[in-house]
Amino acid sequence: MKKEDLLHLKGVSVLYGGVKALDKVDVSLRRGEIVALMGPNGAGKSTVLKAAFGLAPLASGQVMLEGRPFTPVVHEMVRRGVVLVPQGRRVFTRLSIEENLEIGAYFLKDREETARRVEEALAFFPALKKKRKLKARALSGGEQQMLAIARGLVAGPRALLLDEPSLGLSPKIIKEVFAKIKEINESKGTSVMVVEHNLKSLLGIVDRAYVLDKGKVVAEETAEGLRTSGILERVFMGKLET
Amino acid sequence: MTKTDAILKTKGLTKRFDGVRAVDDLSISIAKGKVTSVIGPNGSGKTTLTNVLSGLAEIDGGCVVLHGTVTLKKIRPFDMPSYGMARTFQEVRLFEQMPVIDNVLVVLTERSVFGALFERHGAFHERQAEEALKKVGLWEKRGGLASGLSYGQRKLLEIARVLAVSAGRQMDIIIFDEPFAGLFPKMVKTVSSIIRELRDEGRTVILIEHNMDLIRELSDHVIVMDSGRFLAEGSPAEVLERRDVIEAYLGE
Amino acid sequence: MEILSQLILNGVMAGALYALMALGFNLIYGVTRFFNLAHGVLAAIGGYAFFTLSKMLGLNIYLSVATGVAIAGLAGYGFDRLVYSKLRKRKASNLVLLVASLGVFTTAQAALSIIFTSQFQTLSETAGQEALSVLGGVVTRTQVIIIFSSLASMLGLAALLNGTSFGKAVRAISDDEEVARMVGINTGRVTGYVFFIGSALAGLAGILVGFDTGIQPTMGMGLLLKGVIASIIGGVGNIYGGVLGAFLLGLVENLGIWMIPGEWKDAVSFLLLIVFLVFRPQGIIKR
Amino acid sequence: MKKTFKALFGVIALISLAAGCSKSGKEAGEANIIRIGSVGPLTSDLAYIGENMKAAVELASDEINSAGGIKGKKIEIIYEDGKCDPKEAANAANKLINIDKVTAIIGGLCSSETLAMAPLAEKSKVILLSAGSTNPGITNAGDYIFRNVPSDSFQGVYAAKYVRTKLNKQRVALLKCLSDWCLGVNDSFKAEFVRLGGEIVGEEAFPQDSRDLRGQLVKIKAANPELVYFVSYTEGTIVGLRQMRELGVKAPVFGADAWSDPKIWESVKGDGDGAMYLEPANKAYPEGFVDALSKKTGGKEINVYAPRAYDALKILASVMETAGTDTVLIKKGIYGVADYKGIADNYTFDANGDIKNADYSVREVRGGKAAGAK
Amino acid sequence: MDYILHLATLVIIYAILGLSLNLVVGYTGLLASGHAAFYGIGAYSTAILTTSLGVNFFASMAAGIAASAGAAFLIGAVLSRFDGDYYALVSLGFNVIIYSVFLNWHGLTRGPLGIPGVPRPALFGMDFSSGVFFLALAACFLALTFLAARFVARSSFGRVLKSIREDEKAIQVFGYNTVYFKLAIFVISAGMAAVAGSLVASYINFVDPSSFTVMESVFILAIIIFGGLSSLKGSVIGALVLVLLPEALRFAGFPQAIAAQMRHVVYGLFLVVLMLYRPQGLFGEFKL
Repeated sequence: MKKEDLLHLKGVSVLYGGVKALDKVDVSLRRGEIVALMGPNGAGKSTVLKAAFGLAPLASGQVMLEGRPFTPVVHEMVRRGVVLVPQGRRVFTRLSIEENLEIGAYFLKDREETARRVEEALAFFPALKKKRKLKARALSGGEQQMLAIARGLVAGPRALLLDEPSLGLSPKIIKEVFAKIKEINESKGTSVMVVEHNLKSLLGIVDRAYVLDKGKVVAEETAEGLRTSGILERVFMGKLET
Repeated sequence: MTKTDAILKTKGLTKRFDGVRAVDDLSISIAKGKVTSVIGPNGSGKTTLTNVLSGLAEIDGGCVVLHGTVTLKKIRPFDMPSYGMARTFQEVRLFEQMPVIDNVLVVLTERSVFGALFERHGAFHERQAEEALKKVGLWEKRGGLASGLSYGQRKLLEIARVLAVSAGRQMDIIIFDEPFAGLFPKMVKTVSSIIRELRDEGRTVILIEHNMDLIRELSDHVIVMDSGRFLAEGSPAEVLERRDVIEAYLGE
Repeated sequence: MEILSQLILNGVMAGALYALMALGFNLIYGVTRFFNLAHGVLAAIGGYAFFTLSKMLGLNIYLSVATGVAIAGLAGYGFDRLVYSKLRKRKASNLVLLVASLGVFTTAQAALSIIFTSQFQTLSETAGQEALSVLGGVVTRTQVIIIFSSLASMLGLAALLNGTSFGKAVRAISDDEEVARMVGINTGRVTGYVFFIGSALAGLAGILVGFDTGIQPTMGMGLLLKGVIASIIGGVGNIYGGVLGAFLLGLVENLGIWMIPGEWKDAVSFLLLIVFLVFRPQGIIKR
Repeated sequence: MKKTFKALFGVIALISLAAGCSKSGKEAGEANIIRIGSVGPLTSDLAYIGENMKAAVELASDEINSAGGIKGKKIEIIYEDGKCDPKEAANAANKLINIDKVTAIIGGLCSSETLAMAPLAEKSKVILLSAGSTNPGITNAGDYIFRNVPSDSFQGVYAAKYVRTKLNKQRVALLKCLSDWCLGVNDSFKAEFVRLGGEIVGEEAFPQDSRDLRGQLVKIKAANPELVYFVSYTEGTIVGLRQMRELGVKAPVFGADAWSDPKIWESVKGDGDGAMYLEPANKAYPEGFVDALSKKTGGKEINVYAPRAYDALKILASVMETAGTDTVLIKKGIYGVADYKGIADNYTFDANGDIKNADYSVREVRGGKAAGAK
Repeated sequence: MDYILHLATLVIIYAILGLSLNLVVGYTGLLASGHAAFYGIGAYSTAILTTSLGVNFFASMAAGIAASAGAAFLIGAVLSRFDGDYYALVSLGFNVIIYSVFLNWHGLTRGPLGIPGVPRPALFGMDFSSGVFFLALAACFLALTFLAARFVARSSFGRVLKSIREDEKAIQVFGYNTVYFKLAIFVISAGMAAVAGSLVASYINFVDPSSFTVMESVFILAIIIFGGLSSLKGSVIGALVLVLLPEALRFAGFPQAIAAQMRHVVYGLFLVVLMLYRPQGLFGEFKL
């Protein structure tokens, strides 16, 4: 384990109904980097995030935060500086955009600080700013996804876990979303772990990537390696050797 | 492909969820007696398409044409067999608290209330169920509850259910929604040979799948969807080489 | 004319009590998604807590009301901790929770009968209350207090839900429990508080019923069914809807008496429910 | 299936064995005891009446036993809960008759209890003496079935006559709860009142457990009657009288004998002033009786049926003093009771096992207390 | 001995009710909470037809079955639109409505006065008024009901019912119009409940509305939840235990005033503990 590791899954296995969704996986997120998790459907990418967040019970292995092992409990993760933005634009549709953002900083008891962070997040996503009083169900899919990310930002995370942020978004929006992610990463030093099938969009922003297949890590690549090794095509064609 | 071979066509088919167009003005046609794969990135609307075709999601616009003659604007789920269709589910929908064999037998009974109540030709059905279960290798497990099966076995049981129902009757169109996901290599082999057999019997197979190797291996024709819309179609070899298809998957 | 306005007033009064039941029921339903049948017995618990404090121990009336309401709230909170939260953790289905709540209801109601006997008790001391005349009908001071409390509870609850971070958490859980946990809300704890608040409202309803008519251990089921019907016809999970539904139910019942003999009142309210479920299942206000 | 039935019959056999043992155990060495059952609602809506009656029966049996019992034998009362539900009453009677081998049963209160027990008592030749069931249907329920409470028809007729002729009211509205007793009294009142040339201007009913009569009262108010004849038990009466006052129903109210429960007048305070009701014409209860019963119940309330329950056991005891424990003889003895002076009434039984005379007095509430009407 | 015969008869009547309700709740997964309504329709049919029209008991039972099934058909047509909590609530609502009819349709039911003097059956000169014979008769009807329920449960129809319980949408896709199946089993179950109703009316010789309240429905539900959902054996054992338990409590030496309430406490705790630790009941195959 390296010193700069912020979040580290060490030999983690997860069982779903007797089937190994993750099999002794070793994945880490270092300070300030953007890491991608890639692989075909059912490879266990999302499960990695869930395991780190307490949403999937560990059959074996450990999760470490800043070098210390701990048991992830979902509602305590935000306080610890780890935020998960779940798949599928899950915003609180019956709450207004502003309220969605305020909820993101639920653990903060300081109202002024919350308001400041909400403004900051809105400034980050001008599209949301105009609609701040609207109910979130009135937003388009792309806006909802941005709202979900913005909600995560309000918590001021050290580690941001994004599960398929581009799902169901148009290419233009996807570009925007990833540009924002990069911006967050650079301006705040937030570490990002992202599960993504839209691999090409990631190329410009990721520092490192893990390739998973059938619950196992089959490759770990640097940004450079991703471009040159042809691993992306192999993932797409399903030609990974396990 | 000429128009006459199309056993199933969609015309401007649309399905919305909360303002998101999961299937958007989709017009495709499925050739009779072939394996047609529908592919596309996550969230491109493939599963929604299967749900619309099987009546589990209402049609919001457009229609489905069967055998070139029957035009459907509204599909009720229990009409599926009368249209000659059967399907499996991506998120495995078994009758959990029932024995494995009953999961198969139940789909073979009379469809009418009185028919089912007084039905007594068990032996014939049991043979059909036995055959289907043996094909997927679950015959030994027939007595146990479905909930006791492993994930892969559960997927296989779904397939056995469809096999049994199509064996006795003229089920022309069989939809497999990600049948291979989460299967071990041996099971993958079983399922792909089942699909091939079905096609050889002259049935039409619609296959939703992610694994490109399997698609290449099994399908006669590939239709690509993206964001609910039709993107491309053609033989597996040509479609999978296309720039726009790869981009749809990998992003620009 | 006088009759009509009196019937309307009666309807409003009945509606105010139903509204209190519907508010609490709806609040709990919104967060937990199960039909909490034990909600009814909490009204009786509130009523008897007040009865014990005020009439048997001679405590100050306002203090007794406050304590009675709090005791009902605590009882509801306790039921959640002891039974429902355990079942929820096990991801038990709604029906399991419903049957369990029926068990809680039966046990608690029988316990009340054992402690307090089945005797009917009136809570209000005032005899021959001066009645206020409104639009040709009359209402008593107690009834004015009931209507006021009911509206105040609704407004208070609305303020709590919309104005505080706790309220936001409650609404977030009603919206998507899993994501609420992900953003750092201890949903188990918030749900416990919701049980407290909703049950306290039921307790208040019980005390008010006691002032208006009287209390009996068996009073819960009837009140609960009215509250549930009100919630559903108003729009389940929506607090304003529940209140609207409650007043509609109160009015229909009381105006219905004009046409149909009074003994059919219960049947009328269920017919109203069934008509709504068949023709407008989402209720007056959709969530 | 075989297993199921095996299990079923196994358990039944086991219980019969247990019951048999307990029975034989009781019989041995207890020959000096006469067992008598008592059935009434000890839970449910009418439990407050049932509890009161139970105390009265207890009082009577204490008195009998302390005076040396019946022919030297002590009596033992076994109380069972009839819940005002026919099935429950049948369960209770069955247990009393077959397990406890009672000679007689005092009860039930609700006519549904008595009617359900009647065939069982008749078949086993056990005396059934009800101190509270007033349904006319009981008159012909059987040879062994008695009651020392007048049938509903007496009181309805008496009230109708009083209202029509003495009070000279012409237009009357009826308000009744939905129970056998309420309906019985109400219907006999109605028939007699109409026969006497009166007019029923409104008739409203409410479920026995309903506590909101406002709708019904609004309609009655609109009918503008000269008097409201209101048949209800304690709870319904309390809320009904209050709500009448609230809604400004000005017509005088006339009630049935259930209103002799002092709890009503304590609860409604001044709201009951002016109300009148019937009470069986009894001499004032003896001082000692009221005190002794209050000691048993821990409260002052003495409802109308309690003294009759007390009388019922006393009548039974006096008959058994000569007839012994043979129920055929006891039955004959009860038919022969004439002008027995109880504390609630003077009883003479007719050939149907009902009491012959029914005399009432009218009470009027003033200043929160009931007193004889002027 | 008569007491035992009496209890055995009651157990049998409740076993019939349990068996019939289990077909809907246990096999089909619909939480029907208004079974007492159909029980009552059976009881009133026998009471009315035998007392005022002098109809033979067996004919009155047949009429009761028909009336109950007819009512169930109409009610079921509405109910089949619902599932889950709403099904429970609406079926309970229908119980309240039918109870109101029993209570308020004086011309037919005599309302709260009830109908006394319901005769015991007689057939070909055989008189069932003695306890033993009535028990035998009731046992015959239990056996018939059990066989009928087993026939239904083991038929293809029964298998479809179970699959509706498990995943209604999935079985629909295989061509079953589940609404008809739900309606059919509801009607069958109501008809069986009417058998129990006819028996109880004739056995107690008296019928009044108090026996057919929502609480009675809840009691029948408790029987099958305790005995086990989707288990015919469980229905019978459930009836046995829950009917005998309060009788046993008579001998338990509780103070009288508490005994009956203690019975409710015991039921309530039963339900809670069952849901917590064994949601499928004693012999159940199916968890709610």
